[in-house]
Amino acid sequence: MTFDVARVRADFPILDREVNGHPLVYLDSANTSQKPRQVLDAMRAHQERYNGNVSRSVHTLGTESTTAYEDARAKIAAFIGAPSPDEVVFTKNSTEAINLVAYTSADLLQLGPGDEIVVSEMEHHSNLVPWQLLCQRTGATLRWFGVTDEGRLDESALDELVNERTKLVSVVHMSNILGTINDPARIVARAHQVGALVLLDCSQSVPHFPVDVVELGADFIAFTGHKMLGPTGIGVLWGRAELLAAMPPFLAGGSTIETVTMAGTTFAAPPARFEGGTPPITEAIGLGAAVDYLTALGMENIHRHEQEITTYALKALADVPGVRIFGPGTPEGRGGTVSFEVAGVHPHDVGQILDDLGVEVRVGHHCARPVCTRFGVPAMTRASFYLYTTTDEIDALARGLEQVRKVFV
Amino acid sequence: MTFDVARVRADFPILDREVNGHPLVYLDSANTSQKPRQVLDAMRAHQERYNGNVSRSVHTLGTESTTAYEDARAKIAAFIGAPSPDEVVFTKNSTEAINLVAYTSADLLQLGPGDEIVVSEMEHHSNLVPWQLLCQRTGATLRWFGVTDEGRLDESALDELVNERTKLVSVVHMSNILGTINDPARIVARAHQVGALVLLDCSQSVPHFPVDVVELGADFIAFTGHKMLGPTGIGVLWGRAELLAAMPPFLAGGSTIETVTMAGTTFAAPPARFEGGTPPITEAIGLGAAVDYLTALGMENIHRHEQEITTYALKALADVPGVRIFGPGTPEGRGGTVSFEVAGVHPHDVGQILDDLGVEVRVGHHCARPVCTRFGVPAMTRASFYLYTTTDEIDALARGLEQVRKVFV
Amino acid sequence: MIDQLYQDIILDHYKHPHGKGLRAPYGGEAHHVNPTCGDEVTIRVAVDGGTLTDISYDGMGCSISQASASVLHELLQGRTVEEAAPVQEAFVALMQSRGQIEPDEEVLGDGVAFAGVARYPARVKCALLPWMAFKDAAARAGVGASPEVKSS
Amino acid sequence: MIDQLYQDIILDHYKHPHGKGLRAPYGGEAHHVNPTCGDEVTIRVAVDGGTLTDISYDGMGCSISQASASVLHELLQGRTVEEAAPVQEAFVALMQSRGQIEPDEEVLGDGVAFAGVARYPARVKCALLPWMAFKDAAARAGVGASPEVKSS
Ligand SMILES: Cc1ncc(COP(=O)(O)O)c(C=O)c1O
Ligand SMILES: Cc1ncc(COP(=O)(O)O)c(C=O)c1O
Repeated sequence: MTFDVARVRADFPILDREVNGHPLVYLDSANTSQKPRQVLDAMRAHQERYNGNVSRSVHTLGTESTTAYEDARAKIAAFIGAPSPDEVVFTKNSTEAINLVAYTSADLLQLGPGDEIVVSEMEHHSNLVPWQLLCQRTGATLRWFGVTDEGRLDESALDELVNERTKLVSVVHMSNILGTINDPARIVARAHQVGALVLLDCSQSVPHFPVDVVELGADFIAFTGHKMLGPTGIGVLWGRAELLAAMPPFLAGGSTIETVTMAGTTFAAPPARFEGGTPPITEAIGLGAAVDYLTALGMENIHRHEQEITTYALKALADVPGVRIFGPGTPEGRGGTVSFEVAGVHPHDVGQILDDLGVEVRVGHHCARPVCTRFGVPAMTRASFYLYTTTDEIDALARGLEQVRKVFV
Repeated sequence: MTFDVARVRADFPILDREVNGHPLVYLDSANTSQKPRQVLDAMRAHQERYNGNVSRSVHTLGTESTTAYEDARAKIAAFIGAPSPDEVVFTKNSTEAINLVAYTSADLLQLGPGDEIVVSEMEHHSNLVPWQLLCQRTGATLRWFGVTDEGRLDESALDELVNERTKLVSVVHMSNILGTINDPARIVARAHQVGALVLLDCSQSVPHFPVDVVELGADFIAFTGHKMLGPTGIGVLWGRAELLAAMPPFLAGGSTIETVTMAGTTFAAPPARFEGGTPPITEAIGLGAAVDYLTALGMENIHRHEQEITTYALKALADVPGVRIFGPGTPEGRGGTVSFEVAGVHPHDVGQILDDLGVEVRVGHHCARPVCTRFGVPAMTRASFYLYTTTDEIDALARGLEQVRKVFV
Repeated sequence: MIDQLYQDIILDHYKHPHGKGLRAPYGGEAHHVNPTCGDEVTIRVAVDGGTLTDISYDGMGCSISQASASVLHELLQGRTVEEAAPVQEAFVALMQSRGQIEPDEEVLGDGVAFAGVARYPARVKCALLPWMAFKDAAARAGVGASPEVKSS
Repeated sequence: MIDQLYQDIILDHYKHPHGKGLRAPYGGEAHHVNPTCGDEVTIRVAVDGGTLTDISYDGMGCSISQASASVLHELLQGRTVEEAAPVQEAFVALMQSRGQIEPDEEVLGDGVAFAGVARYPARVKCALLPWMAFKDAAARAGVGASPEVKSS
């Protein structure tokens, strides 16, 4: 199958829109992706035809809704190669998924002073701050991998950093700011050697290339629906069955229980144990439809398309005078997320001029301020691509940057 | 304005559907409500025309999305009489909202052994289990109001139950199983007299009648979008500004921060401090549209309509032989949620026969198992009403119950 | 359609349950709860020389779960552990078939009446509740029951 | 439209900021951060007998926040605290007007060039950043600045 980007684009209503009199050039998919009609239709069908609360009713609407919700879980499990749908916990986003592990691991890992948690300097705040707070609560110590000048994870001190005291390692699979794709194999091996668990923040990987949890060898992964053609309000924690079974409840309430008396409660098996209250039902169904859409196109094909776009973009950006790219300068081991600076122009101003031309990029610290600090800048400009991105759009970006230079340099 | 239920019904696409060959009679709105076209259209418009992540972009899509998200917050603040939109924290549901307070209050209230938390026997599990777990974590003691034979909160021991040791009282505003509407005035007064905070679980009240947080005098209220014509995946914690300002972050990550280094993080002001990661953006916009819809009809009018339906239903049910109603038998101080038993028939079987006739009621313990225990039954059958409920639908319920008796009695 | 669910055999077992009540002696006991509806069942298993000499039970629940316990009693009481295994397996498979399996009356006896239940996903749990509890009770009595019964 | 935002006055102040650099002595200092973009500004205020004798600042940020600091310096330096208050108020009101206010050049001087910024909600924070920091610094210098500047 050849990847037909025009046909893909036809599925995304928003791509017909104009911004400031120019056709929309949406280069901010690492922030949130756009959504195809198929996903919106699946959600609307639920809301208009069989909306009911799940797991609580014997009636037809409730049963249909529950079936669709659980089917979505099964689809997502299959999408990431999870051995069982029961290993898929629905959350509201990646951030909740990571916090779920951070809060419950105090208990699960019996954390205390002397224990260590390892992250990296490349983390999104959502995979950094929960661990900082966990360390504050338990007295454990936070340590981290550095980042090389090329924007790669510095694994040179792996054996020292991940050691007998390490209880959990949580690192990003693909950086949302540098675009780096980390190969977690060595880290996973070392962590398991010393008996530590591994969480991979797959918020940027699961949307963009094939991810198989068994191959990764991780203990947990987290990802989020809105970055993979799904709606806002839905995320996923995948965890190995025996770990989930050993974890206490987190957001407790309706649906998480086995039996309740005023004096005490026993809890349901995973995943119900972790899905307190009415879950994001329509949103899970929407994410299931997104996974169907991605699967039909083929994650390999999507990845190949993005690699082509990235190759083209890296070259186009390098050709603009004054542009410096942060992170890997070639498409090897990186995805379609490219951060850069325009010499002498603040990213806010870069972004504003581009927006005036309909080109939507993100500017700021991208919720990864330590990376900005690492590269000595207060902020970066970031263009990020997805299955609907075209080379024409990259050209529009490059033209926009010339305009930026005209105004400011 | 007279309340035109037929016109209201025309806004709800699902009400045209058939179930098992009969017109849908949806009597499960206390579980989750149906959604009008206006809400679905507002969400679809966001997804198709101006989807972008919030608070993170200078681009046009991001700005439009942020404006709509914050406008929704302002609408909801106005809807509940909150002094400021910044007192409205978006969560994924009531359960998260209550857990947010339960987790942060360990710190906020410096809880320890000897301290007491007070709930009631009438609580939904989502307003019971988080407090049980909080007490387990901190060594505080959980105490509770009982329920009278009439299904009312037993406040006879108020002064003993809420005392100098009490740090927080969390009770339901309207019971999701008995339909009882509690007047929290005495409890609030007593709690504040002894320096305790009050959380009201308004999951069943905010959707059905006017609620004003200032009038209630509570410190926190929690409610949930899907029960008030909004989508799944969105809930609200309202809290007094100075309390929110004093609370530590809970689900930490992107957006909750002020500045981040690897060594430590400072946090943003509320509500951002509590909205970790990408929030349910489309869902908040949908809830804003739901509030517009409710406001346009008038909460007083909705309440009046439901009171009429409830009066009619209480009478219709009383006329079916073998039916016993749990909770207040007259419409005074109760809402349109009526639980009952059919002598000799298990609720599961009642619900199944009704469903065969297109009548959707909920059966089970309704996430309020202690109430079932209190009334000595394993489960109840519940019919619950909303602005779209008609007397014809009540008649269908009564006819269905005759059929239940034919099969089983 | 509803008549498929509430077949006379099921209503009969519900109204006139076989072998109901908890009896001693027994080798293993298990108490199971359906968390969504609060239904409960307690099952006791007595084993003697590889034979299930008594299966006694009690509980609160809907017609489906009560009738299922009665049928379980009828099908497995007095059988050897080896004979019981394929019956259990067949019942679980029937319940998880979403209505796609034609049940074998030779194996399942009155259990065939539950074929209609498989078409009601919300009620499958009701039908399986006693069988899950039986599996645990048998294991506690030292006779590991074979088929994997999914509890969620 | 974008020319409304990047008016020559703003670009001028950005490229040639007035009074930039941190100076001593000072009575109060404040450091503010825009959490979404990482922009930072530090402002120092020196007060003598009710007069703002020096307003010095430094920081990293976009053209809007940098120019805003420069304009703030120009407008308030050397004024009395009483004179400064209405200027602050007018600037904040302008920024929160969503483009609905016609600014008064008598009061705001070069600040009128920020009228266009008010139409870009995402940039209003940039323009207000130095003014919020100034408010805190002035308070720490013992001269409570008046208008409520919303920080979110
Ligand atoms: C009284 C009450 N509290 C809390 C909840 C929990 O709401 P949610 O499931 O949306 O978290 C519900 C409804 O399920 C309820 O009725
Ligand atoms: C690498 C990474 N981790 C975590 C997150 C947080 O995801 P969410 O905002 O959906 O919680 C993001 C995106 O914002 C991300 O890019």
